[in-house]
Amino acid sequence: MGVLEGKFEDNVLVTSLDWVFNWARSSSPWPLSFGLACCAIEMMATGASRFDLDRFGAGAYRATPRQADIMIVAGTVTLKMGIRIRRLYEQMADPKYVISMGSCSNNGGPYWKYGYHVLKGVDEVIPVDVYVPGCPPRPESLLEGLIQLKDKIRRQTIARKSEA
Amino acid sequence: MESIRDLLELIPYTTALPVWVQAILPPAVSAVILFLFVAVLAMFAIWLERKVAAHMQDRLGPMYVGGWHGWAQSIADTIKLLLKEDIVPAAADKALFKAAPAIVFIPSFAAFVVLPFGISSIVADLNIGVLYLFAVASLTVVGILMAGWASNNKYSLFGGMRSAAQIVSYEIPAALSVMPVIIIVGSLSMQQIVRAQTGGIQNWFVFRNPFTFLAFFLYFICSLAEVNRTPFDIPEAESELVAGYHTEYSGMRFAFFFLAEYSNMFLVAGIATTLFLGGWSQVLPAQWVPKQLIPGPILFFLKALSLVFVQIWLRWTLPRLRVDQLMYLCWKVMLPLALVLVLGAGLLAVW
Amino acid sequence: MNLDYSGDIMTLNMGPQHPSMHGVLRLELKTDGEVVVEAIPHIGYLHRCFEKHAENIEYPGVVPFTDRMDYVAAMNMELGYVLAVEKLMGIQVNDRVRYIRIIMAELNRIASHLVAAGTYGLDLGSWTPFLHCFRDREKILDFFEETCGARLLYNYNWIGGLMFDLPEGLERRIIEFLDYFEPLVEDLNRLLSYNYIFIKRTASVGIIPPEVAVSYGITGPNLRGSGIKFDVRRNEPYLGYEEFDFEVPVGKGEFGPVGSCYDRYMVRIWEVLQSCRIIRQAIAKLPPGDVHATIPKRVKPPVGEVYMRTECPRGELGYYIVSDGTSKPYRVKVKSPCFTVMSGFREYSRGAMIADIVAIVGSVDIVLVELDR
Amino acid sequence: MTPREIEALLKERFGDRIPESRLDGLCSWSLVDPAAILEVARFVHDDEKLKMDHLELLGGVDYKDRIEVVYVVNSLTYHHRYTLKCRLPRDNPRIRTVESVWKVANWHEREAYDMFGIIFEGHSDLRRILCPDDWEGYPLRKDYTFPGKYHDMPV
Repeated sequence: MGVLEGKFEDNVLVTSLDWVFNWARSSSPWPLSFGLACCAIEMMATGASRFDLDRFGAGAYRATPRQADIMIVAGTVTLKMGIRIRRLYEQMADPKYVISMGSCSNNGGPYWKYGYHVLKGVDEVIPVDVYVPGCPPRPESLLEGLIQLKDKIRRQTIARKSEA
Repeated sequence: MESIRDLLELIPYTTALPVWVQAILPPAVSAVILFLFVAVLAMFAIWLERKVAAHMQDRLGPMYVGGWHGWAQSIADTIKLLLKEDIVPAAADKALFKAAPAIVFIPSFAAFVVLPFGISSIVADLNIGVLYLFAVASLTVVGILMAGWASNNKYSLFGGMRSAAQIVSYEIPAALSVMPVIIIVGSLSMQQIVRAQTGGIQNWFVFRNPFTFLAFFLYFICSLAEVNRTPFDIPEAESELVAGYHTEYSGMRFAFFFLAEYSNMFLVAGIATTLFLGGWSQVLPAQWVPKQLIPGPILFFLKALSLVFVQIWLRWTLPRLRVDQLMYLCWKVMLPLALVLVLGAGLLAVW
Repeated sequence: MNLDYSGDIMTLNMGPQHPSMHGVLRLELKTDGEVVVEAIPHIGYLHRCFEKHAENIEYPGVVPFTDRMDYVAAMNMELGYVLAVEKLMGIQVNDRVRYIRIIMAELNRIASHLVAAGTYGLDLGSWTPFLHCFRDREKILDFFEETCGARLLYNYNWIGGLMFDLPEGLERRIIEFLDYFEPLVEDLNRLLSYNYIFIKRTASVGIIPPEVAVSYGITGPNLRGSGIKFDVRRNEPYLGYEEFDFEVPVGKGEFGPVGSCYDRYMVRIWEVLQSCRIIRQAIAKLPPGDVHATIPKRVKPPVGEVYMRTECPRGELGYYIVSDGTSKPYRVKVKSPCFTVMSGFREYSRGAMIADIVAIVGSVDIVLVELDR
Repeated sequence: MTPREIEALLKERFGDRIPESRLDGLCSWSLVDPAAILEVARFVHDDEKLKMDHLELLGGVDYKDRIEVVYVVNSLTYHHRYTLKCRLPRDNPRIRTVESVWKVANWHEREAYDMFGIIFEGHSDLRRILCPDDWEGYPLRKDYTFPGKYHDMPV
């Protein structure tokens, strides 16, 4: 994880730091501009005028994985691409999150049965935080997925995990 | 800095401190103030850019973070970037890689020292202000080249090389386009240059004579190239070089590049304001409004920010040039034009 | 590669994750400084096995898969397949179905060209046209959504008919949209097409001479950009396109040699206006009828094979279907326009600069899924 | 030219190397002796009356007892279209490349090799194109069995 995680016991100071950190992280999730297939068009539409992902601070698409916070896996992951996606994920700096957008990246979608070259779910290669269903998901669904991710980030803490 | 020294004297017991502390305190305090000021300014510029861009594109831009029109968006971005993991690639040249963001940021920060925000609001009114400005500002390229080289990434390398070529080339017409002003004023001090333009809009150098009028536009275009803004943003051209020289940078180090880019934007706007738009001096002619109604610093900011707005406007409207076209523009169009302007202004001054 | 200066050649890998590779194209660039000596495309990062699926699914079930092949122009993709199966089965659809299909295909062509023009601006560093194009595209997607419930992948054309008839009053709203939209094309031209920098970046870059275009089997706007007037809608009409009055724009080489990136881009812009004309005529002539009248109970074509080609926004789309008399196709082979245009990339990108490579990839307007299928 | 005329022209020129033809409105085709494909391709491309300069489609079809290679060619000058077919044995399908006639054949043949394992003799760069280089088997053959794993990723 990031620079400060897991170094402190849980206390009042940590709680308020948590609040600031989580606020900052959830307020500016920069996505990696990385489209695979059909869902990428809907992802672009989500960033465009009518839906405007930037309202939530997530409009700064970064082209390089080093500077991105969330990876929106938008589309079918093939076996040839799966290796690359794993590498891209490893190149991202912590804390990093993954939104799996669309049926194909959730579980292979329509290509589940006869897709000899399709990875059946991106979670086979990288951990996924939020799954957005749909083929392709509507932009509203992606926005909802993003908000779910924000909620998830807000529940994080930098305190050391208790042993119990 | 004088005013800060006066202020510090008001605080009791400062005279009891050792002499070297007394000597170092005023510059240190001004440096801290300046740093905060530059950081806040850059963050504001980032927010402004996102909002202006969004409205040009029929969007709204950041709306929720912090409440009113997402005013806290840049703060959240900055905190988040500071908290991110700091990756130094295994194959990178570690020392250069770590030093590069600082070397990019420090010159843009140092250049603010001679920017006259108001009659007395200037950190140091050097008598070679303009020279200092150009000397310091051109140091940025060293940092960019270092970043490009040290990352051990081909895109970074391309970005660094492009940037070096571009900034070094555009320094020349930029410096030459300032010459007409200096010829007229006869001083390199920034405050002197502003004082020469007091007394209303008709005294601003941009409207003084045709040569300085053209020189303003020339300087503005060159300054766009120097701060790597569209249409000259080829060093970090997103669609070509991913992110150019800062492709491999994450977290805090990237934040420095980011802040440097936006503070540079304001810096060149400030220089253009000082040299051509009368700096802190008033807009309305002195024969109508004898006394300056709006405080100088506010006027300065308004003028500089309107230039920043133009930069943003251009960025979101224009496509970007290609490397060879950029060089063509510099060496075959801008440079001869700048030489003609210097010659013309010189002749005009002599005559 | 010339060994004399091979020491100066650097290999630069562009993609699969790269902002201007339109998905997951990978280009292996051999660069000498900024100049690209050779650009070798590598594809297959999005190979979703369409042809295998088509062999294992019944005829009507293949339609959604054709949608997903070219998701930017799904209406056109499914239209080609549906027409091929109808031709195999000998189904004659009524006029209303034909006209609605034309309206939908042309609306989809406009939407697709808007994406092409917008992302092309993006490739060249100009952001705002992209968002303006997407704004207008949303309005077209609204019509589709109203008609069949989906924004992007429709499954609207059924074998022998349509999923639904047009909703009440949609014709009027489409006309209203066209009245609003046609002047905006001029807006886009002022913002992007006639921008001096844009012309400089595209007008003498990525030239595909006509003979190269033909030899590489390039079709559609890319072929017409090279000055060859060939449009399936005009030269081998289907759906009764011969009843419509429209022009086939070709590249004129206004600012440089014919066949440049600029010509290909402008052909798309002009085609948008022609599509508007076709839609207006189709709506004016739209006859009443039942769109479900000719839908067969069971789709079981006779033994045989068929090749059907249609003009989809990216070029000529061909379906070669072999039927063995069962309810599943024996073989579906797709002639993908993007595949052929990329096969020649190595040739027409030689000697370009890195920035030009981006301009060329954008100008041929590829969709990677259709390329890989 | 109508398919009938094209067929007659081919028959006249190549005789028994065109063993079979079927002419219907859907997709008129002629079977070509695999050994003669390059010659036939060059003829239909160069002949003044045919000028089939556009290779529309090149693909394989697996008929369980044989593999067919299908060439759909059309002319941008005369706007006519015709289909050529070659029948190859299933265990070792080999045929001459037509890359020298239509350049686009390069990629089409790579795809046919990738999907069906058809070897195009004389091809300049016969590698897999869609599947990864280390892929096993030819996916579009009817007896293809799906691999279990690829690089630790389940299929």
